[in-house]
Parts: sequence; structure tokens; C-alpha cells
Amino acid sequence: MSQYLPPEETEFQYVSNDLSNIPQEVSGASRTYFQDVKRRFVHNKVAMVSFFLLILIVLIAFVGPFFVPTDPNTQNVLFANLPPKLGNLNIPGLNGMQTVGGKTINAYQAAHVPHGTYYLFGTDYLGRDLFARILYGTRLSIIVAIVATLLDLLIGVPYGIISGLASERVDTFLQRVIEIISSVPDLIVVILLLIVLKPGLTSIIIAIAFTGWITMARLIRAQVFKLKQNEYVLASETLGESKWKISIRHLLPNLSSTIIIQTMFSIPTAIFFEAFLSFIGIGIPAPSASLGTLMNDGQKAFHFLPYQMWIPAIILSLIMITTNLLGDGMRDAFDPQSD
Amino acid sequence: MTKYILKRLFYLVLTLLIIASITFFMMKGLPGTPYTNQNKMSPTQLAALNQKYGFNKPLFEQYLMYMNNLVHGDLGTSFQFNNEPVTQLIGDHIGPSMQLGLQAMILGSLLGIVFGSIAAIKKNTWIDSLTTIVSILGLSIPSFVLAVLLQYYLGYKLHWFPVALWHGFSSSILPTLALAAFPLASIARYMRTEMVDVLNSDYIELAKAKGDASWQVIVKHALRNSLIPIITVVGPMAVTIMTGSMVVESIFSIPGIGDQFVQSILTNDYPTIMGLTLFYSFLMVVVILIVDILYGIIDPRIRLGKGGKA
Amino acid sequence: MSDKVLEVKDLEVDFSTLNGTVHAIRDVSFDLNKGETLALVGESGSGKSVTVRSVIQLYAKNAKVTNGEITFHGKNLLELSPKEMDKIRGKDISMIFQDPMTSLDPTMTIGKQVAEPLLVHHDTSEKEAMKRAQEVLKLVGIPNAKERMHNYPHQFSGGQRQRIVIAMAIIDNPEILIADEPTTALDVTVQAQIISLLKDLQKKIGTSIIFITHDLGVVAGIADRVAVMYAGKIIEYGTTDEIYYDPKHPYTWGLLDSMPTLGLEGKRLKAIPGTPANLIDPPKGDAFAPRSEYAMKIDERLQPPFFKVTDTHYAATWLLDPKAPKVTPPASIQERYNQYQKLRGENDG
Amino acid sequence: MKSFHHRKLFSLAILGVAALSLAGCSQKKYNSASAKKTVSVSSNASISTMDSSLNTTLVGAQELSNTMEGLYRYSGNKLEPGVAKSIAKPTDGGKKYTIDLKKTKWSNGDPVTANDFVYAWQRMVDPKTASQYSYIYSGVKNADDIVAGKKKPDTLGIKALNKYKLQVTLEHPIPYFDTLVSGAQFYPLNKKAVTASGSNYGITSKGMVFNGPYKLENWKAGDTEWHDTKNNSYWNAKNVKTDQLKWYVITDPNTGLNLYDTNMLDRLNNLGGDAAHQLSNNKDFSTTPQNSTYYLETNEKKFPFMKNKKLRQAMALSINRDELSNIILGKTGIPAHSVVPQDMSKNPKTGVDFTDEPSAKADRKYTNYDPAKATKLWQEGLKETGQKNVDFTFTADDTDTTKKMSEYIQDTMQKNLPGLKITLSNVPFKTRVQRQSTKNFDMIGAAWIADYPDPTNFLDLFTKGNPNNDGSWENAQYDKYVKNSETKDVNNPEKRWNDMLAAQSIITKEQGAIPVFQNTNAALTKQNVKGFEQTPTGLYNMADVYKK
Repeated sequence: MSQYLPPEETEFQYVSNDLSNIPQEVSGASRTYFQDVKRRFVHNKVAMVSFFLLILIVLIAFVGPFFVPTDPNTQNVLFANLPPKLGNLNIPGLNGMQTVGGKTINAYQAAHVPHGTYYLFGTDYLGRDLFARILYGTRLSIIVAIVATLLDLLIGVPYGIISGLASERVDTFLQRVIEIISSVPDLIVVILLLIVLKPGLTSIIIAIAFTGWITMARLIRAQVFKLKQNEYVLASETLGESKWKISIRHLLPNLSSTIIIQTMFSIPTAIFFEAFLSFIGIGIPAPSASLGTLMNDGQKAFHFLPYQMWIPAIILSLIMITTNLLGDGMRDAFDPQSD
Repeated sequence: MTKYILKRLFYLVLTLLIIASITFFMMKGLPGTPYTNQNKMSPTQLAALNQKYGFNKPLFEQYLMYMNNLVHGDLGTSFQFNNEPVTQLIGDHIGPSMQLGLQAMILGSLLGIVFGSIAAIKKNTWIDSLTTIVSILGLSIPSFVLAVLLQYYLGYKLHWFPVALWHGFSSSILPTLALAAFPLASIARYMRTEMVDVLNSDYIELAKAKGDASWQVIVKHALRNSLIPIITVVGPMAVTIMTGSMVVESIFSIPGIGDQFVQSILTNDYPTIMGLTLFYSFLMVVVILIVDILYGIIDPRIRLGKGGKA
Repeated sequence: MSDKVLEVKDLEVDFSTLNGTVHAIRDVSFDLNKGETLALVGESGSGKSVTVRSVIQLYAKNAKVTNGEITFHGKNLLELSPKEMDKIRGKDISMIFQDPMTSLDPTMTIGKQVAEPLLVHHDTSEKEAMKRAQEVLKLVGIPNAKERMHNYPHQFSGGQRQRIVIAMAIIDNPEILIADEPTTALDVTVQAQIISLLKDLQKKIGTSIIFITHDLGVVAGIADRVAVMYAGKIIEYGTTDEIYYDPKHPYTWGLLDSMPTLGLEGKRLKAIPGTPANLIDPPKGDAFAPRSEYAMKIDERLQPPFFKVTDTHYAATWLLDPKAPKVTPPASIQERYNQYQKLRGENDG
Repeated sequence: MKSFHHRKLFSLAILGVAALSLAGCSQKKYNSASAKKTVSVSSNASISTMDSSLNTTLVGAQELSNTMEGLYRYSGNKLEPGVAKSIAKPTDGGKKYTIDLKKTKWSNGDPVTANDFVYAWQRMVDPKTASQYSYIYSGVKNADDIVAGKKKPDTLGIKALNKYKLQVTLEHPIPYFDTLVSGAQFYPLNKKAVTASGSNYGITSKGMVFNGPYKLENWKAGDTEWHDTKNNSYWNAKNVKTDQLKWYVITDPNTGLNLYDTNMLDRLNNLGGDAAHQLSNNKDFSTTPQNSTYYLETNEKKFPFMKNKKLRQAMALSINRDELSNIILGKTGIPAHSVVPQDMSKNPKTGVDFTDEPSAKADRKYTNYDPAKATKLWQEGLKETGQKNVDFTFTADDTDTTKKMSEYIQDTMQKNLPGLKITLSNVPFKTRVQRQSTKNFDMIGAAWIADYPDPTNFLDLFTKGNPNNDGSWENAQYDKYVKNSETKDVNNPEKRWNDMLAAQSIITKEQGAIPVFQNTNAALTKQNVKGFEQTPTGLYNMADVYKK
């Protein structure tokens, strides 16, 4: 403003704009939908922190085992139930001291652990390195969750699409099936399946996926119903395209946000279920560890060795919190109105 | 309305019959009998036992018998407890579970509604972040972990509440807290979403334009409109909470139905497993039906259905 | 023209968004006289809604008034506490929204909703308020008001709902009624009914109306004066006739050309080319220049000031600068002017 | 009306908070354990039935012993007369017992008569009752035939000579008869009460009558808390110093400890290994060995190559029983070197424990941890049988202790026995027993608790054709010795002893069953509570328990 120069005579001539070619969109709005989503997501600090934290956890759980030489199942019974210790640093809670029968003792000395051997998270009742077990356990829990969630997708998405596109009769039938399954509380369904199936990793995954896909199918169906009204679907339909082509070409891309968001919420649910089942003793069979079995083992000794439950519980909670916050962030990014 | 309810009741019964049939054949496919010392019993004794449980009949006949008994409200007798009818077993143990479930639901819903509303009103402030973190924590800490922690710290260390057992209301506090975390957290989240939507709606803006103070807007318009959809969540959640109470009941040594369910799984008590599955399903479908009817009563848009053009 | 009920001066409003700060309102001034209807006209995004919402201070949380004064009864509304503002809203200044389908609380009977302003602002008993609500409902043309008061919003048609919203807005005889595109969501026939209802009511209760619309066609039926907004600024204002028949700003020309007008049928409707200016980084000069075939060099560098056309008619375009070359408005605008002159002649005669 | 909605919500919330804080203040009155003459005890399961003919669980047996009384009763290790006037000596070469009864009363005032015994015993073997424990009557005249439906129940070898005189006839002498009849399966029953309750008998305390030290009141099957009140019509009531016993089912080990530490429990039973390990210095801590053995069996029917004794020996040598018992079980187990548990039976002449006899000691080399030898024997055995890789599913209980133990065994066997792969299958007790009895397993972890404290109770299990010989191991010589001890030498204690020792030696050398550990009950008991002494059948005589 300080450089205000009064208008000069010469400035009063037409610039002859070429109006036939000016863009019909503001330059800022020319980003694609997904670029926008990404932008919004990156701007969400909480979601970003969660995202990186989760990546970190997953990385440690999946890559960590290559760097930790200890086998999670190697027993060293003489070193059972050692408290956490980190080097020779005298950090309270990480110094290998333990209160037994009212006396505080150096558990490592008492067990004649050779110098230079430390267990960052301590050891369990069979003298197994809890750090290694928690690494592997976290990995297993994540695998269970991811596979179960993938199964959710595999069943839920086609089911939802079929239900949404098919004739009303088929839809009614499919919805009745869903209604029946969801009339039995999830936990009960999963437990019943586990009673019937041979116990093991696969059974757990199947059992968890068995109830998980329903939410996915419902959401997808609702979304399909909405999308069906859209003109481009109607147009394709009048052009005589088959329903399958329509669903693949038009619906799937438009369903992607629903799918991604729901997936983000399925993973923590699956992790939670696995933990619950392992906790009541019908989960992952020994000696494999999952966060659930570790918490179950730790819980029994909680009175004396609280770290055995605290550590896996904290890790589980961290995964749950980060996945949930990440899910929230994604939903906000995909669906800005809700923010 | 009556026609609608009758139709729903018909489907309700049908659903339960299908569930009963599926569980029946599932359980029948499992190895195992009520007898542990099978190899030490004489054929005569086994025959007597088989007759008692109806195992001597062909499978299909057993099925018809089971369904017939079911229709008459008989869920068979427990394997675990000799001669104890499953219905009686459920009746004996339902009290504590119901109490815990309801208390947890009431506490969780109330706090969840308050937390969720505050978060929505204070959206994108530190209060919102705090309630979000609290509610995600509630979703993230399994009830059994929470139960152990509450028992150890509030019960054992601080002596604030009874450590365990089932001696009156005070015993129910810790398990209620452990169970309430989940409904609190999820209702807070639902509530926040609903409330944010409602607060963004035109009628809230119009209410403000009428000069309503912000608390009036929230109490008179926002709360009611956000609460209506919450009702649909609360009902089924209450049933889920009851099923989730099984571990909490074991930890607190509470003679509830969840603990009984775990016990019946551990002892292959199939009639009890089936009975409880049906019972839980029954609760679920009835609660859903009630919620739907209630929803229709509370939400004027549904209540007066035909007149609406929306 | 001394009876000013509302005076808006140098208003500037910013929105902070993810993409940056949007300068939604840039230096807007206008005033509203007692009993008159002022129309704010412009494309969506031109800032007309934000302007009136600033008046009653109901805008999004990310909005911020950075400059200006809004004077109502000698008080600057922008300096009032939220509590003091609550006392004015709904009582002295009330508002009607665009979509009657969503602006009523679905879970409250309409009687209660209509009575609410009375209960909020006065010590009226509920019974009395309801009685008054019934009267007002009758006034806005709800048949069987007595019974229908106990109905819920979804039991009414769109037009009826808008009448209910209007009832709510006028129940406390406000001095100013802000109508934010009140007819946009309605059928054309209903639109006309609502407009005439508003006109009737204005006569009865003597309220001043700020009428927002993007549809110049609607304006003609109701407004005394018109202010045209573009890119957060008022670019031309004058009496309705002046704007209609003798517009000076190329944007106003474009607006008029893009609307079907009685008497000018058969002409091809023209859309204004391009899209509204980016208000995150507003142009230095005339924001409309990039879309204007009359753009001059000066438009790129300097914002045009208001040039006076008549005592009541001002326009912010360099075309009115004496130094500017002689402009010939598009033929359609010319025709309007001629038609107007003819009409005037007829009226005079 | 308009603000009613929220006002109600708020008042509810306030109510809730108030209730919570109120409850916080009132919790002290539940310190039940502090009450005088009341003893609170933990139980690891609820009672399934109080019908002595149908009970199969230890918890049920304990509660039946609290409330009922048979002919004799154990007080610690000492057998004392119960309803019987004295411990009767057999006649007719050990086949006939004539027992005089005290004039005692049921809790409803009815006299306890010889007919109550006759009724109960006949009911037990009646196939219609379908008792799963009726096999224990084997040896009582006609019992087997009655159970099999070949004879009428009233032909059982029991007769009421008069109201207070009972005569029992056996098919062959039973050296441990006295212990046997002290068990719950031989308790008298009040016919009136049983028939009045019909099929409800034993699932609720309503309608039940008791002749033991305590009465069970207000109980239903499945209850997780029950109270035993002193039975004043018990003949020895004056020596019962406790007014009430409170039993609490506690399945969570942590909860048990927390309850004990907050004085809600006077006695916490069945501590797990971790807890026992941590508490070993606590003055309240005690362990009591149980007359039981935990052993492994491999299914020789399914895997004939397991008939090769080297393989079994290798398995036995691969387990470090000391490490297992001391650390993993936290001394809740004692290393077991033979199928017969220690401290159960003494040499009738020298008083030396069965497991401390020279031959038993010498045989410990078959069970002392020797990984090198284990590997060697295993490889030899594999070669001899032509096996390369052996995949076993190890079925065991799913209790904490067994789970930990099975993980340990899995690891140590896989480590020391190349080619062996073990998959764990930890299943509920009932499932394990069913798999065991239907021989549906590869390798199983089984436990046997003495029905009566006699080596034959254990040795019998592994004779050919015994329904409990799950692994189908067989050895004719062994069978002969066991048989001799039960028939030919039954009345000659010394010969009988040597027969049993010889049998024991054979099964140890062959490792027909691989003994692992002997269970002990690790418990916490408040200092002022006395009298918890385990009987040979693994119960406690609660009449002896009192609070100072």
C-alpha cells in the first residue's frame, strides 16, 4: 500500500483476455481426491504420530527378530522369572533387583547369571527371554490380525457388493444370514467355532474373521446402495454393462475409502479378540507366544512379577491406540465433513 | 405397529430356532460325552446314562427332542452338574452378570455421553484430544487387564474396594469399572461423532440464531438429537458387555453366567454351552427388537412414519 | 435516509483453512435503512453469507473478523460479549436459512420451536408463548395452526417448513430479518409465495430485511436496494432499478446475462466464463479482471475504488474512470436500459 | 418438561458417583476371615453334586467328607472310627467284616442305622444309578456282576444284622479295605431324604440330611461360595471347634493371593508354581505331598514302535525332574522316580518307605537326568525300530502348572531326543481323561491320586487289560507280581510288600509309564489357623481345623 501509485493513463487499455480458454476450476482445486486425502492426512498430527509409531512397532516386530539372536522358545529354567535388567546401569525397575519374601535381592546374582547376560524385559517361568518372546508375540498378534482382516475383506466386500447389487430377494436372503450370525454375540460365535475347530493359529484366524466380515459387508452394502443412485452407475447400466463390470469398474474405486477405514478398525478388533481368546486359554497354542498368551502368563504372576503383564499389556494398548487413531485420521481425511 | 412387531417376533423365533439347530449339530459333531470314567463303566450303566441324556436315540430324533424341549423352555440337563437343568443353572447365575452388565452400561453410557458431548462441543481443543485419548485408552486396554490392575491397585493396595467375591454392591464396583471402560469409550466416540454432526446441522444454527445460549442449544436441541442414534448402539452393546464379563467374573470370583460359560467350555458341558449360546442370542435378539421399537417411539420421524416426507 | 438500523463498515473476515488463510470478506461496507429490503447478490463463495453471518456472529469456528465495525443501535456488535449477542439474536435480528428441510429440529414439535425465541428472550409463560406461536403460524399461512403446532417438522412440506421458519424469525418482531437464500431450495411456485409472504410481513411489522440470493430474478420482486458482491467485496450497489436496468460493473452484466428475464426471452443465456477468484491469495487488482472481456492493465495492479453513478448508485470498476476508454456494454444490457427508459416513460405518462 | 431430560441424566450421574463413594466406605465389614470360629478356605472348583454315589471330583469328595461320615474317618494320616464303634478286624481269611455302629444321628434327628449303609451301597452299584465310580466296589461280593446288570443290587455283600450291626462280605481279601470304606462312595445315605428329593438329590442342599461334622446350607450346584455350619447332631460335635467354614471358589491365582493378603481367606490352597516359588520363605507357606503321581504314557497301540523300551527309557532320562520340580513347579511338585508316590506306604516290618527301599533307590538311575544317555538310547531305539522322525502330540491338562510343565517337557525332549517333534495339546481335564480312556492320544500326561494309600492302587493301573492302562504297556512278569500281591500273598504283608517292590522295579526299568513328579499342595495358612493335615486320599479332615 505504501507504494500506491495513482493509475496512469497508459494503464487504461484493454488486455483482451482470451476467455474461451480459461480454466473452469480454481488452480488450488485441481488436485485429485486422493491427493486431497493425503494432504488432509499429513496435516493431522495425531494421525501422523500414530502412523509412524505403528510403523515403528511393526518394523521392530518384523525386523527385530533378525537382530535379536535369542530364540523366543529357548528355555533356561535356571534363569526363570528374572526381572528386567539393562546392562549394568542402575535404573530402578531395570536393575535386576527383585523383592522375594520381603527381601530385596539381586535376582541375577542369586540365579548365578553370568556377567554380561541381561534380559531387557526379564525372563518368564521357563527362563525364556521375554524381550524375544514379546517381539515374536507382537509379530504373531499382528499377523493374526492382518490375515483375519484380509479374510474380512475377502468375504465382506464381495458379500456386500452382491447384496447391494443383486435382486431384492437375494439381498433379503443375504441380510437374513447376516442377521442370524449377528444375533449370536461375537465372542460366543468365536468361542463356539474354536470348540469345534482344531485349536491352532488357523482356527483362531478363521474364528475371528467369521464375525469380522459382517460389519464390512454391511458397510459395503450401504455404500453400494448409495452409489447405485449415482448417475454414472445408472448410465453404465443403461448402456448395458453387466453388474460385475459395473462393480469392478465403478464401485470398487468408490468403495475404497470405506474399505480402508473399516480395515483400520478391523485390525485392532482382531488383535483384541486374539488376546481375549488366548487369555481364556483357547487361543494360540504353546510354545508360540502372542500378546494375549503373554498377558495371560503374566497375569498369573502379577502379584509378584508385575512386569510380565505390564509390558505386553502396554504394547497391546500402544498398537490399539495407534491403529485406532490412525483409523480416525483416515476417516477424517477421507470424509472431511466429519471434521 | 402391531403387525410390524408380530413380523419381527416371527423372525426372532425363526432366528433362534436356526441358531439352536446349528449349535445342536455343531455340538453333536464333537467328540466327548458327559462321562469321564467311560471305560470303567459297565454297558448297563452306560445304557442307563445314555437313556438319561437321550443318546440312545438316532441323531435326528435327538434333534427333534431337543427342539421340542426347547419350545417348552427346557434346555436339557448339564453334564457338569448332575441332573441340574441348564435353565436353572442360568437362572441361578444370571443375577450377578445382569447386575454387572447393567451397572457397567449405565456408568459407561452416562460418562460416555458426557465425555463425548464435551469433546464435540470443545472440538479440536485440548479437551477434545484428552477425551479422545481417554476413550481410545478405554477401547485399547482389555477388560481383563483392567480387572487385574483395578483389583491389585484399588482393592489390594489401597483397600478402597473389596478385592473379589460377591458380597453386596461394594463387590460389584471394581468389576463394573473394568467392564464400563469399553462402553464408556465407544459411546463417547459415537456420541462425539453424532454430536459433531448435530452441532453442524442447520437447526442448531437456527437455534443459535434464535438467541439460545450455547448451553440451551446443547441441552434443548443437540443432546436429544444425538442421543437418539446412540440408543441403537447401547442395547446390543449391553449384551456384548455381558458376554465379555466372563473373564472379569473369573478374576473377581463372581458367580455369574460368564464364569459358568467358561467352566462349561472347560468341562465339555455341551448342554450348558448350547443353552448359554441360545440364552445370549435370545437376549441379543430381544434387545435389538426392544431397541428398534423404542427407537420408533423416541424418534418422531419414525413414530409417525407415514406423515413424513423426509 | 437517516433511519439507519444497521451500518457495516470496512468489514474484513478471514478463514484459516488447511490450504491457508482465506480472505473471505475484504473491506465490505453497507448500511440498512429502516423498513427497507437490501439484497446481497453474488455467486456462491462471493462472501454474501459470511457478511450477514458476521452481523449476527454465527460463523464457522475458523472464521475471524480482522477489521471493521457493525453498528446496530449505536453499539458495535463485534465488541459485544457472547451473552449480549445472544440477547440480540432472535429478538432484534433474526434469521431464515436456505434449506427448510434441515433447519428445523426434527425431534421438537414446531409449536415449541416457534415459541422458543419468546421463551428465551422474555419471561413469557409457556402457555402464552404457545398461544403467540399459534398466532404467528396462522399469520405465515399454516392452516389448522392450533392442531398442527403439535406436529413434528417432517410432517410438513418444504414450503410449509419455510413458513414455520419465518414464523420463528418474526415472532419477536425483530428489527432486522436476515434471509439467507430462503427460496433457493424451494419449487418456483413456492418461491413466489414465500417472497410475497415476506413482503406482506414486512408491511405488517415494519422489519428491515437483508435478503441474500444468487438469483437476481428473485431480487426484483422484493428488494429496494441491491448490493452485488464478488470475491469478498461489494462491487456495485444501487436501487433495484439501477442495478437491473443500468448496471455498470462487467460482473453485474455477466450476472444479469446469466439469468432468464421476463421480456427478454429468446436470448441465449450466457454463463460467466472461468471460476471465482482464489481468496487465499487474492489478486492485487480487480478480482474479476481475469474473467472479464473488459479487463484493462490497471485492473492487474490496482483495485478500483467506488465510482459514483448516481446518489444511490456506485460501482467499483476502472471502466468508470474518466481515463478509461468508452465502454459499450453488451447488447443485452443496452436493451435492458432501453426497455427501462421505455417503462419509465410509460409510467411517467 | 423441557429441561426434565437433562436434569434426570445429571441426577442419575450424581447418584452413581454417590453410590460409588458410599460403597468405598462400607467395604470393611466384609473381612469375614477375621470373625472368630469361622474359617475361610479357597477351593479351585465348585461342587458338581453332593450325591455321594455320583460325585467324581475332589472338591465334591472334600465337601462330602465335611458333611457326611462313613464307617471310618481319617484324621491326618490316622484312621479313626467314624460311625463304626471301632475299626473292625476281618474274619474268614480277610473276606468278612462285621462292624458295630455307634448310635449316631442324621441332622434331621433320624438315627444313622446299618440300613442306611446297605441302602447307599446298593444304590451305588445299581446300574440304574449309573455311578461313574462304582468300579471302586470291585471286590465286594457280587459288586461287579451287579454293576454289569447280571445280578440284583440286593445281592451285594452287605447286610444289616441289626439296626447298628453291619456285615460286609468280600470276594477276596482287600488289604486296604478300611481306607476304602472311609471314602465318600461308602458313606451312608438317608433313604427318606434321597427318595424325597428324587432326581434333585445332590444338586441343592435343600432336602439333604447330614451326619458329618458340618451341615451344608443354602447351596446349589455351581455355587462359587458355600458355607458349612457346625452340625450339632454330629456325634463328635464337642470336638468340632469351628462354627462355620466358608468356601470360596477362586480360579484366578492372583485373586487368591490378594484375598489372602487382605484377610478374606484363612487358607489359600493350590498355589501355582510361580507363587510357591516366590512365597517359599513366607511363614504361612506350607507344602503337603499328595498321594499322587504325574506320569507320561505313550500310546503303544497306535505306535507299536514305542514297545521298544530304549525309546521310553530315553524319554525318561531326558527330563530333569529336579529342575522341573524346584523351579517350574516352585516345589509344588516333588521329583517322582517311580509310579508309586513317596511317603504313602511303609514296609510293614522295617517301616522304610516304599520308594526308599534299596531296589527303588537303585532304580533311580532310570529317571535321573542324563541327556547324553538319553540321546544315545533314543538313537539306538530309533534304529532298532526303523523310525526316523517321530511326531507326537502331547496331550495334557490345561491348568497353569501342567501347561508350564508340558512346555518344559516339550522343550527338553525335543532338545535331547533328536528326531522327536512334540506338539502340545493342553485340554480341559475332562477332555484329557476322555482321550485317555478312549486311547485317543499319542503321548499323554496323566495323574493318579490314591483312592486308598496302597502301592497296588498305582501298580494295578499298568496291568494288562486294566482300563486305566492307557499306553497299553504290558509285561507278564509284572502282571504276575501285581496279581500275587492281590491274591496269593494278600494275607502275608511281607510277601505282598516284596511282590509290589518287584513289580515296581520292573515298570521302572522298562519305564512302562514315565513318572515325572508327585504333586504337593502348596498353600498359605494364617498363623492362627491349625489342623490342616492332608489325609492319604488327598482330603482334609475339616473337623480338625480350628482358629486359635
